Amino acid sequence: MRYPFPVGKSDFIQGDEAVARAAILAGCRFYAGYPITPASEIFEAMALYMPLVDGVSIQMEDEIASIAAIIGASWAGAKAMTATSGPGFSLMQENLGYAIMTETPIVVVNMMRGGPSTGQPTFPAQGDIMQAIWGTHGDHMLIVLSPSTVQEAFDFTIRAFNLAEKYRTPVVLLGDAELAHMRERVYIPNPDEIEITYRKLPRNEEEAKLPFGDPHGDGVPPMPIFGKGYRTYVTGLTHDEHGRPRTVEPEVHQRLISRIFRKILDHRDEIISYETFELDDAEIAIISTGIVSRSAIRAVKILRERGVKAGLLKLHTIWPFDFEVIEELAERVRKIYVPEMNMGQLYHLVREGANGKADVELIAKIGGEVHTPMEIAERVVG
Amino acid sequence: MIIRGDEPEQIGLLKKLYKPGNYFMQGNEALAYGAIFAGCRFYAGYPITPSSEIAETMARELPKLQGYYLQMEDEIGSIAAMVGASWTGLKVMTATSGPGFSLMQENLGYAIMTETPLVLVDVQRSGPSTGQATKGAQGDFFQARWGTHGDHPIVALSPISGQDAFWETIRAFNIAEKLRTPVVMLFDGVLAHTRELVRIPDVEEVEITYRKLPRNEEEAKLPFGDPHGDGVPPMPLFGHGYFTHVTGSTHKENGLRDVYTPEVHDKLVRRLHRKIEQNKDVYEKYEEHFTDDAEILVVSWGVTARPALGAVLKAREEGIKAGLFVPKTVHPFPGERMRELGKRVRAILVPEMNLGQMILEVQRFVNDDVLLRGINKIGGVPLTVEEILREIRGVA
Amino acid sequence: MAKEIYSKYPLIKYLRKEALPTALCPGCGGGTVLNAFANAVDQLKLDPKDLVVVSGIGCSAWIASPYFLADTLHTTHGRAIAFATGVKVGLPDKKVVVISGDGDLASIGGNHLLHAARRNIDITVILVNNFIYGMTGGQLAPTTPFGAKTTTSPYRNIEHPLKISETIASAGASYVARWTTAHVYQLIESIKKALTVKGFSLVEVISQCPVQYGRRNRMKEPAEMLRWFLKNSVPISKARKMSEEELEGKFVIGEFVNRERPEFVTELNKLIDEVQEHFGLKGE
Amino acid sequence: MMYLKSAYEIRDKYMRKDMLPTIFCPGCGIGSALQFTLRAIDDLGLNQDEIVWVSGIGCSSRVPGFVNFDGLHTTHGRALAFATGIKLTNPDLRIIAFMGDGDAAAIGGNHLIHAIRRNLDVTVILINNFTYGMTGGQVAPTTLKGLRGTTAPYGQFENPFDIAQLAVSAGANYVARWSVFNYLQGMNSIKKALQKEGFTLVEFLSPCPVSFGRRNRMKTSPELLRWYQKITVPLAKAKKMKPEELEGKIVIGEFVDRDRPGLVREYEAYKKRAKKMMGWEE
Amino acid sequence: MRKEVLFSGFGGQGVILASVILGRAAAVYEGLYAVQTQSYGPESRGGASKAEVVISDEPIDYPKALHPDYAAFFSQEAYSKYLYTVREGAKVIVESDLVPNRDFEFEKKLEVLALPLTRIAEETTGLSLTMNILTLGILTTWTGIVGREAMEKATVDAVPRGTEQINLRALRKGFELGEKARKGLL
Repeated sequence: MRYPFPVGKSDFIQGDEAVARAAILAGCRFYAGYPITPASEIFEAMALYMPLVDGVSIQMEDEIASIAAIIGASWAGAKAMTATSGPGFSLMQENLGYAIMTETPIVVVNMMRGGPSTGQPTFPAQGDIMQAIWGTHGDHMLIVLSPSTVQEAFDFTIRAFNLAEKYRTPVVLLGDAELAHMRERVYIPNPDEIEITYRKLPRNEEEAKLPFGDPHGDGVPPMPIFGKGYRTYVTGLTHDEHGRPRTVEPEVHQRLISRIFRKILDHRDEIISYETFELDDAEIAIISTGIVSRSAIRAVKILRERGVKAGLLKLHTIWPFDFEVIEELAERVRKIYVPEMNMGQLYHLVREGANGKADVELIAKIGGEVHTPMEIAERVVG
Repeated sequence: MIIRGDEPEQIGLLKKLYKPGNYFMQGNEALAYGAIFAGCRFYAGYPITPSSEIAETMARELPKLQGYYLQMEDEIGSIAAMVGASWTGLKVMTATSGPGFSLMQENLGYAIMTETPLVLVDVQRSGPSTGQATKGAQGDFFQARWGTHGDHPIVALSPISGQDAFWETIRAFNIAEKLRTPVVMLFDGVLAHTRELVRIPDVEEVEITYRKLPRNEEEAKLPFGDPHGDGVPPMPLFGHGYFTHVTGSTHKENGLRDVYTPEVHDKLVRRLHRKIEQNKDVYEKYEEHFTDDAEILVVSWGVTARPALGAVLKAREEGIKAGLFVPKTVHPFPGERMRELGKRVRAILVPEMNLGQMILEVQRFVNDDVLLRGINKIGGVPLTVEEILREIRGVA
Repeated sequence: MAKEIYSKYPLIKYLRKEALPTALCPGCGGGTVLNAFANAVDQLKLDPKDLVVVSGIGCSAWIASPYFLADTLHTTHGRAIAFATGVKVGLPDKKVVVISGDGDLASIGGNHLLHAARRNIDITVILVNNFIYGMTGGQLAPTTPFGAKTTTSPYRNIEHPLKISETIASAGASYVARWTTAHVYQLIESIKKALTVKGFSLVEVISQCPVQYGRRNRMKEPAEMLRWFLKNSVPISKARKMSEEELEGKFVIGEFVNRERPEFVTELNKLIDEVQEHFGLKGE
Repeated sequence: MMYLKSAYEIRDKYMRKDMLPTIFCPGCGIGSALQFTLRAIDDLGLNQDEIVWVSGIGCSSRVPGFVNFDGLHTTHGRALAFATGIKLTNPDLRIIAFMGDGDAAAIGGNHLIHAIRRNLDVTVILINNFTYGMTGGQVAPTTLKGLRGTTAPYGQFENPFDIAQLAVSAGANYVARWSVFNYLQGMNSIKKALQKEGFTLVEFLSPCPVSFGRRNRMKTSPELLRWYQKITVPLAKAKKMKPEELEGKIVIGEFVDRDRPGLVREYEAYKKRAKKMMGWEE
Repeated sequence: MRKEVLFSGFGGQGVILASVILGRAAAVYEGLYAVQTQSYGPESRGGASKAEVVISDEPIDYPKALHPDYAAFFSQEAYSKYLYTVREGAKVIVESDLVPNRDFEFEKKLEVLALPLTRIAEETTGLSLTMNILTLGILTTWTGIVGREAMEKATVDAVPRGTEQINLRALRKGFELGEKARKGLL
């Protein structure tokens, strides 16, 4: 296999470019998109690479069509991705729900910018954290990852594909405008250095007949992709194990939705990941995700220099949320600070997790600039 | 001609068309009549189960009242047309269900950013995706709060009966007008199609509000300022020669785009939040039953609040000190009151027709010494009194 | 020196001074469109107080918003016409104008464009077609000529451009015309007609984007692009006699339709009248 | 005259037994259009396992659930966008999009014209019944002036779309329109459409007595069919008529039949060109 | 070792390209950590243009420059706007022809190298456009932030095909000047 970029060595590239290269290495062979700042560079890289690796890159008439096309491609057997920013992400919400309901592996990248509405197109923000979790209608479950460096943008993209394929679910990758456009050193591995997952396929006719069943007891049914003679029927309506619409029986709905929750929540240990920094003996905890984590690490260093026992919990997976880890942490620290580039979103989840056991304070910043380390450190020392 | 809804001619028409009295009607119809009484004279929508009867009622009634009913090409077009009409001075509404609500999210954010009064009804059905199209649910609780991108505040109400829908819709319009903001009505498929006795009041009983208009050229020049300190700028309507510029991009107080100055964004978005936070008295509303001495508190909303009340009453008969707290304005969540109540009780039960959404709000305001448990049911059939009672007994 | 000419520009009175200078790149055709629009308004002696200008997202959406001094509604991507529909219903006596780009109105917003034409609502749309998404950095648009290069079709465009004027004419608009920025006088005349006609009117303006389109397609200079327009423009009368192959890569210019059809808001108000009449509510 | 297999034979061969009966109301025209499509497939001897049926939301969109093929029942209006992904990923699959007028031309109007513009290789069977049947009879963008729906209780005041004409001017390779009454022509058109590259569309005027007819003084299917006969004009005849005479009429026939290269072929050439430009291939 | 570098000027001077090359030299050819960011404000459409590079031998936490250790100013506007953000003692390169009004009082706290960079570039390569590369050369040897070889490789990677030699000429001229500056000969 020949790659349209150097592999097995480091390169100095933008976050957007890293996402695109990772997707190619993860096996993504279908990209559909629509131009939007600051995610357009992902699309442009995909447009350049895809035809060379016999993949498809197509520009659709809008974001709704883009996510629709990648869901179709996924059912035809391709690993598929789209990338956008807030306004486009809002438009994709209906079909994101469709992907959840039909258990279609896809990766949706949202490079967050200042909002609401058109807001500040070129500036970073973290205003879509809750939207990524709650944006579509109805009870639903999905996976949300959040990188903070260009290397993580690369690594998490590969992870996003693996999780999507393994659990037959959409995965949202939440970056931001700063990360999207920032260049950093990234190690682009050789394909044999990466572990790549592909969705379970039915092993026999029997399994193929239950595209929404649970033959292996892990909540994840094998996916009988189109064109294999399985004659699979896929619908966003409530359906039984065979895929037949069953919209009036409460038990069928209960069974389906519970399994969709279970297949992710039962595998929390594998899905949830985070990193800690100086947290073991910390009295003050900072919890953050994405680009702000970098300021937070520096803030911890500054605080430690000043004799404040501070530590950082940096979340890689935002959803499902690790309420337990937060609660444990809340039991042993004096106070938790949550710096984020919005008016308080992760903060709500942290408060739910802390369960009243520690005081939680929000350090909100909006307007398009990442918190400086000092801004965080000063709030902590008061 | 822009109709506010309180003109003598309009009052006359309402009197002539809708005699006060008790009617047997669907929740959807009651809600539509509420909108009509509130002065809504522009409706743009797209058919979707289980909200279509709202559109049908509006299509039938609005022309009689000199109002406009539009069926747009999709839900995105519907909310867009509403925003346009609101800037001409009309009171506007649309109704949809989950899939349409998902499509409207981008323009809902636009309405928040441009401070456009409108009422958006989401008749919740069982999802995700197309789900059970005809069945009710409460699965869009957090979507209403967080569905659009970017930092935004939102006001959302949730009525508990057809009669309540009539009055709450009027309240929704009043809040939207008073705070120059979109208001979401979280209705549901069960109540939408339930026929009940609904009293249509005399027009005089209904109090309605209209947005602040600029009192002079000066005020009109700052359509996104805060001349009165309440966070709510007067709204210079189109067609009055003010040359107003409205944009969803980050803008200065005069409306002109400035997407590069962090302070401009900070000032605007913080005011949008402050406008909601500091005007709690305009929208905050909840119901309480037996909370004075309750040891077990049931917290519920929307359609589930009714079996919840039934269960609490039954529990009381059995000697269990149960109480009920029903937020009627569900966003912003009445956290202060929740905190107070949370301190007094031993256990809190949160029944809802989803896999646990409002319970997360409750959790933020209660300490860990309170037993907190959700009673969750999905599949389209409402929780029963017995199901909730069983849980109350379980913690009694 | 340049400043003096600027201040003497007589149409400056139509512009929102505090918003100037515009964000348009040097050589952009947007300025020509703004100028043509201001000229049309001036020649028709329209009071800007009777105008509401609506736009979506993109460079061309900025042409009149916020630079034209009227009520201006700058909306979300693709939805300008739907917003304008609400405005027109609320203010039937005002002229409602949408000025926006090809990506905005014909790609993401294509459906609203079609349906507004079908309804024949009295809105004037000036669609600036520069074959590209300029603001986001030069991606493929549904109007990009077959074979052209963009950042998302780096090896050439394999899709066929949407014939906007033709499609909208068949969707039911009252007035449709297409010109290029090299046909300023005709353009002004068409905008005047569009503003006057009762019903949906579309003026499509082929416009140059030297920075994002020209540069990638061997036309760095605005003048080169204008020459390209002039060389390849075919009047509609002549085009009718030409075959599809002969018309490949040409710009058909002229008026596509100019007809009377029932108009949406008029019909809506007529319906309200009839209903009120029917229920005996007239004169209440 | 071709030999027509019995309906039972077609049913048994192509329908999912466990999904029957269908949800369609008595007198509904969707069944007829479905039968024409299945017969066309049968006549052409197409491989059942190489066809994917795609649909959006609405009565007609439930069809892929009843036929025994791979099927993707998607969100409202978006079927053709989903189809784009399937077709480009696996060009060996033939795509049939079964759509209603509200789905295809109201909420999905944009995807329709853009799929046509790209010349996506897909055959659209479009059921035009002038109404939203599933949600209870609201007016659609195809509803003729003056006709009633629950959201136009006083008669539609908007102008309708002519979908076939729109498809022609957007650039489709094959476009035909019939009423379900014209079964031979309809079937032949589907057969033609299925054999062509690029975007093909066959529109059927289809009776909906329950949601549409009932509100327009045509309670039964035969009444609707008679009405279709009255308002339809064959293309050859229409060409000789004046615009005024055609007011309120619907033209039926084959509107276009041309052979522009389809999206799949274009994309294959594109990949080759890319590799050549980057020096990967000669 | 954490070093922050700021490049600023107006559109068309190759400010961003210079920052990308420096970052690339450090990250790819010196094995250091590097982050390059640029402003996407209205500046990018004609006004002042700014790009930053942070270089370190350990993973870089905060990715933006707070108080640049090294800076290059190619226009008056950029100089006036960003000069005061640099750290005391910072090494600063100024395009003297394009920055006529300087704050000599403030410059006392800095090490300033003011040269007619555009003119020198033109004299060296015949192309004023190579000014940014020339500056990179100066920065390399004056500050020692990256090695010559790394800088040459990164330059060849980043400039348009066919212009490698011209740009290398500019870069080497810069090396020369930077060397002189280091020895206090300029």
